Amino acid sequence: MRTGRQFVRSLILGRPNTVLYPHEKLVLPQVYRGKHTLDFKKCIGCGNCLNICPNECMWLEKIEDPELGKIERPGVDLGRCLFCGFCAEVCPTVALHLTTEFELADRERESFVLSPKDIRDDAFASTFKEERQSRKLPYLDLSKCTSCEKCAEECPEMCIAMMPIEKVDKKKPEINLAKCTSCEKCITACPENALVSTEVYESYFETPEPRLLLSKCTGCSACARACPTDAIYMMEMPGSEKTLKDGKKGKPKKRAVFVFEKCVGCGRCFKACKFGAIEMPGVKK
Amino acid sequence: MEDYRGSCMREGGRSNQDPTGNIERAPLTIGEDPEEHVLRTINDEFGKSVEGSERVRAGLIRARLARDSLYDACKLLRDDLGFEHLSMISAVDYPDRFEIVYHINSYQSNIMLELIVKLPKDDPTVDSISSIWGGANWNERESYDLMGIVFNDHPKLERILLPKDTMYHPLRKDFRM
Amino acid sequence: MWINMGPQHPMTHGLWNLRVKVDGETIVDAEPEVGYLHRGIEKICENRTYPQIIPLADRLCYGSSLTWSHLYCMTVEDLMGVEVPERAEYIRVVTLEMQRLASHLMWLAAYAVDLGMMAGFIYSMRDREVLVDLLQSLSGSRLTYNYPRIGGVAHDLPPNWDREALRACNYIETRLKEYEDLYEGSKIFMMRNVDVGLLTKEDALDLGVTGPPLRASGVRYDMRKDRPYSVYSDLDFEVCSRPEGDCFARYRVRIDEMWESCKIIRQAIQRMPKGKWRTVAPRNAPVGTGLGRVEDPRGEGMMYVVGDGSDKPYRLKIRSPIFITVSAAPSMLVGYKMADVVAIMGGLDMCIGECDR
Amino acid sequence: MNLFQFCNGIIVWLVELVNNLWYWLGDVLPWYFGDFFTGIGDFAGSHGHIVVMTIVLESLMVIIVALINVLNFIWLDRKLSGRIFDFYGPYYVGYRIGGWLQNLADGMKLFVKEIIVPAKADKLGFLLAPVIFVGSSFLILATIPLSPNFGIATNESGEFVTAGVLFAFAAFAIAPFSILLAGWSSNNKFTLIGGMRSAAQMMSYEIPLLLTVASVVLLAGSFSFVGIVDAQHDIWFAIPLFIGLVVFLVCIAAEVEVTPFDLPEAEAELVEGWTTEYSGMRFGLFMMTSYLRGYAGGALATALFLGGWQGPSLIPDEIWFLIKAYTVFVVIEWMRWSLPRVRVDQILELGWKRLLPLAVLNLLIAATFKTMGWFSG
Repeated sequence: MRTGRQFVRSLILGRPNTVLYPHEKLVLPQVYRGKHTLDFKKCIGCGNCLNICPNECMWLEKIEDPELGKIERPGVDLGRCLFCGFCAEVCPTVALHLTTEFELADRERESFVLSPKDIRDDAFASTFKEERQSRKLPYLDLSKCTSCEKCAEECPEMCIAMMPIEKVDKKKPEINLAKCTSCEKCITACPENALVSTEVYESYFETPEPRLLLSKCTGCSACARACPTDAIYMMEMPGSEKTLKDGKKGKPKKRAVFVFEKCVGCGRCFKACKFGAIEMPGVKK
Repeated sequence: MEDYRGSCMREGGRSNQDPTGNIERAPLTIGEDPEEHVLRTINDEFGKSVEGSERVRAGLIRARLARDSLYDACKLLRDDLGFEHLSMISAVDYPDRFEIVYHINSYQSNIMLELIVKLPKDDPTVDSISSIWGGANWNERESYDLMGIVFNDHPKLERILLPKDTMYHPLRKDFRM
Repeated sequence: MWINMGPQHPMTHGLWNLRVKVDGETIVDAEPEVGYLHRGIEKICENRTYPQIIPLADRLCYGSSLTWSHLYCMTVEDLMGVEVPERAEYIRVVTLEMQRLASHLMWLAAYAVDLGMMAGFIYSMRDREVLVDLLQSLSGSRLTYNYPRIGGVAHDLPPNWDREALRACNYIETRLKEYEDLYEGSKIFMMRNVDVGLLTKEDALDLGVTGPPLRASGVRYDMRKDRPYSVYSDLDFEVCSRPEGDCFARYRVRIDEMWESCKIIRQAIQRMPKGKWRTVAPRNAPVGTGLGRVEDPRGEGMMYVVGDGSDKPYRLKIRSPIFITVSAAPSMLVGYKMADVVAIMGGLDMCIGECDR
Repeated sequence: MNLFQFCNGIIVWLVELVNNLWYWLGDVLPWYFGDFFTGIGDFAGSHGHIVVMTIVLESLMVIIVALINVLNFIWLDRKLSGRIFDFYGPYYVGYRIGGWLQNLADGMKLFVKEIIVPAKADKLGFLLAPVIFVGSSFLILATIPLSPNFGIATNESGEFVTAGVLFAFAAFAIAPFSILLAGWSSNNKFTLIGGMRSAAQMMSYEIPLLLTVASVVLLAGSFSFVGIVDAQHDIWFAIPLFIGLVVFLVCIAAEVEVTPFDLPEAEAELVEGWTTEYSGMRFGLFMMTSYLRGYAGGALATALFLGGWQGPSLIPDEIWFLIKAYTVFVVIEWMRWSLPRVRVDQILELGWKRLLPLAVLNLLIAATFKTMGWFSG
C-alpha cells in the first residue's frame, strides 16, 4: 500500500520534529510578544499604553527614583494581559517593548502583577532593532521663543508658519511635520536656541488633540504640570489685568498655549483640568 | 502535478470544469443592469411600502421596507429574483427604533441586497422568513436571544446562545455590562 | 434513544452538544445545541475602541484567527473610507492564504483523528507547524496573530521571509501529495467517506450553507473569485467545487483549495510591490454602516458595523459561517449510522469559538 | 530439561529444605506434637503436593514472562509509532534504556488514581467484568508453549495436552462476554453501544478465524501446538495457506480490537467505548490486557503459521518464538497507526461477505493439499 511506503520512509529517514522542551527551545523571532520591559529613561509617563490597552491591565504608578526623581511609570498585570502588543506599538518614545520571554507561569495570581520596577530594563532597547522609523524634528520651547520669525524665513520647504496666539500678543511658529525634511536649518537659525532637535518615532495611531475653551481657562497651570511632554505653556494675556482696590494693575491672567507638535494625545491635561476648559473629542474623563 | 491530481479523483477529471457547477442565470431584460433590475422590481411590486432604495456600491444595494410586506417581498426575492442565500440577519438597537438588517445574497447575479426593516421600540415583532430560507432559522433565534426581537410563526423561537432561563436581552443598549 | 454527543465528547471539536436520536445504530433525528462558549464578543466590542477590537476578533476562531481580524479591519476600513496601501493588501493576501492552509491542515488533522487515523493527525499537525512558524516570525504570535491593522498590517515582512514562504509552499505541496496518497490510497478512508452525509444543492442553498460544504454540493461560488476583496482580482486561481455533496467531496474541495492557496501565495509574493505597509487610521468613525465579506476557510464570514461618530462601534454584528452550517447538520445526519456522525461533523470543520461568539 | 522438570526441581529442593525443619521439630518435641509436624512434612513431601506446587510455580513464571512481554510491547508500540510519526516517543523515564520505564511510571500513576464506581451501575457486573477479561486473557497463554520445553500445559513427563489449540481459542472467545457485561453494567449509553458492537463483531469474526485454524489443524493432523509446529518442520504453513494467514491476521486484529476494527472502543464516536466508566487501575488492567491479547494473537499466529520456534539453532527456541511473535505484533500495530476505523455495518459486511468465503477457500486449499498427500501427519 502507498500508505505503508510513506511510513517506512518516515521510519528510516525521518528525524523527530518535536522539541525536547526544557532542554531545547524554539528560536523566537524578535517580534515575539512576551513579557514587557520598560526603559525608565525613555519613558515619559504619558499613559498612552494605558489608553490603548483592551483589557485595562496597565496602570501608572508614582515612584521615587534616585536618578530621575519623582516619576510616573506604568506597571502591568500579566494575568489580565492579552499580549496584543498595542502598548509597545503606541508608545511615543519606544520605551516599552515586549520581549521574547514566554515562561511566565506561576502558582499565584499576585505574582503576575508587575510593578514598574519589575519590568524595568534600561538596556533592552539598545538590543532591540526598532521597526518604527524615527526622524529628527525641531521641537519648540515656547518659553524661549521671541517670535522673531527667523526660522520661518530659513525653512527651505516653507513648512513653518507663524501663527498668532489668540489674546496673547505673540506669534508662535507652527511646524508642518509632514513636510519637514529634518534639515535643521531652523535650529541653527534660531537666535534663542528655542528649537531643539528631537528624535521622533512615527505613529500609526491617530491621537486626539486637546482644544482649549479660552473663556473657561483660569490660568491655573494644572494642565502644564500634568503634561508629560511639556507641550503646554502658560502665557500671560496682556490687557486682562484686573484693577485692584488700590488702583494698581494686578498680574495679567494666564492662558494655556499648546505646542501641538509635541503632543502625544494622552489626554492628561484634559483629565487634570478642573474647570472643563480643555476638551478632547472622543475621550471620556 | 496536474496528472497526479487527476488520478486521485474518483470519477476522473478536475471537478472545476464540471458543468453542473454552474448556476443558471436569472432572466433579465436585455441590456439591463441586474442591480437596477432588482431595484426596479421591488419598487414596482411594493411601491407603497418601500421607504427608500439605493445602490451603495457595485454589487450592494440597499432597500428599506415596511414590516408588513416583508414576507411577500422575501418570497418574491427568492422565487423571481434569484436571491437564494440569506447571509445574515442583524438587529440594531437605535435610540428610537429597532432595525433588522437582512443581508440577502444572490449567487446567480452576484448581488447582495441589504434589506432594512424598522420596528418600533414598544412592539419589536416581525414576520419570520424561516419558511422561505431555512438558513434564517438560527439567525432569527439568535436575534431573539440577544436582542429580543419576536418573529411571528417561527417554528422554534427559543434562546440559542444563552441559557434558557436568562431574563434579559444583552445586546440591547439599556443592558449595561 | 437520545444520545448526547457532547458537550465533552471527542467528536465535538470545541464545546457544543449534538443530540442524536438513534434506532440501533441508525440516526433518526438530530439536534445541535450551541452556546456553551458564548462570550458576548458583540457586546464587548461596543465598549472598546476600534483598534482595541482587533485582538478580540482574533479570538473568534482559534483555527483561523487571521481571517477574522482581517475581516474586522476590512469592515472598519469600509466604514471609515481608509485606503490601504497596495503592499499591505498583498501581505494580507499572503498571510490569509497561509492561514487558510494552516486551518485546512488543522481540519485535516482533526478529521483524520475523527476517523481513527493517528497518522493523518500527526502528519498534518507537523506540517501546519511550518506555516505557524512563518506567521509567528511575521506577526509575533503563534495562534492569535493580531497582525492586520485598520489601514494596513502591523509589521513589514522580515528579511528573507518571502523566500522562506516560497520554500514552505514547495514543502506543503510535496506533503499534499503524500496526503492524497495516505487518504485516497486507503480503501477504508474511501469506504467511510464516499456517499456519506449527502447534502443536495437545493438543501445547501436553502439552509444557507457556505464555503467548502456549499462548493462540494455543486455550487461554484467563491467570494475570492466572484466578489473579490483585497487584491484577489489580480491573482489567478480556480474555484474548487465538486458535484457530489458527500464527505469525500468536502474533503476533496479542501485539498484542492490547499493547492490553490499555494498557487496564490506564489503569485502574491512575486507581484508584491515595495512601499508603505500601513497608513494612519482615523480615530473616530463617521456615522454610517460598513459591511465586510470574506471567504473564511469555513465559509462566508461577514461583519456589519454601525458607526455613530465616536471612537467605538455602535453595533458590530458578526456572521459566523459555522453557526449557520451547523444548523444544517440534521439534514445531513439523518439516515446514516452513528459512526458517520463523526465523519459528517468532522467534514464541516467545526470551530465553536466563532460559532458561539 | 523442560519447564516442568525445572520447576519440579526447585519445588523438591524447597520442600526438602523446609521438611528438615518439620522433621527436626518432630524429633525434638514430645510425640503428640512431634507426630503433627512429621505429618506436615510427610504431606509436603508427597507426590501430589509437589506436582500442584510445581504447576503453581509454572503458572507464575508464564504470567511473569507474559507481563514482561506486555511491557515490551507497549514500549515498542509507543517508540515505533513515535519513530513513524517523527517524534521521540517515551524518552525521559529510563533515559538509558530508551524510555522503557515510562510504562511502569504510567502504571504507578494508574495505581494511585481513585477507582470510581458509578452510582447507578450494576456493582457485581461492574467489578466482575475486568476479572473475567484479565483472567480469560491469561488463560489463552496457558496452552501456548514458547518451545517444546517451555509451556505449562504438560503432564509430568513433558508431553503437551493434545487439544491445546481448542483450549486457546475457547479462552479467546470468553472476552466478548466480559465486554458485554462491562458495557451493560456501567449503565451508560456509550458503553452499552460499545458492548453490543463488541458482541456483534466478535461473533462475526470468530467463524472465519476458527475456519482458518481448522485448515491448519487439517494440514498438521494434530490439535496440539507441538504437533502443529512439528508439522511445519519442512515448510511453514504461511506459504501454502497464505490466504489463511491474511484472514487470520485480520481476524486477530478484530478480536484484539486494534484500530481499523476497534469499534467497541471507538474513541471518536463512543467516548472510550465500553471502558468509558472504568477509571484508575481498572482501566489500566483493560489496557494492559488488550496488549496481552495482542501478544497472544501474535503467539498464535507464530505457532500456527510461522513455524513456531523453528529456526537456525544459533539462538534458543524461545527467542525465535518471541522474535516471530513480536514481528506479528509490529505488523498489527502498523495497521493500527495507519488505517482509519471502519464503520459498524462495514465491519460486519467485511466479516461475513469477504473473510468467510476466503476462509472457506483456504479450507478447501488445505483439504486439497491434504488429499494430494503433500502433508502427512
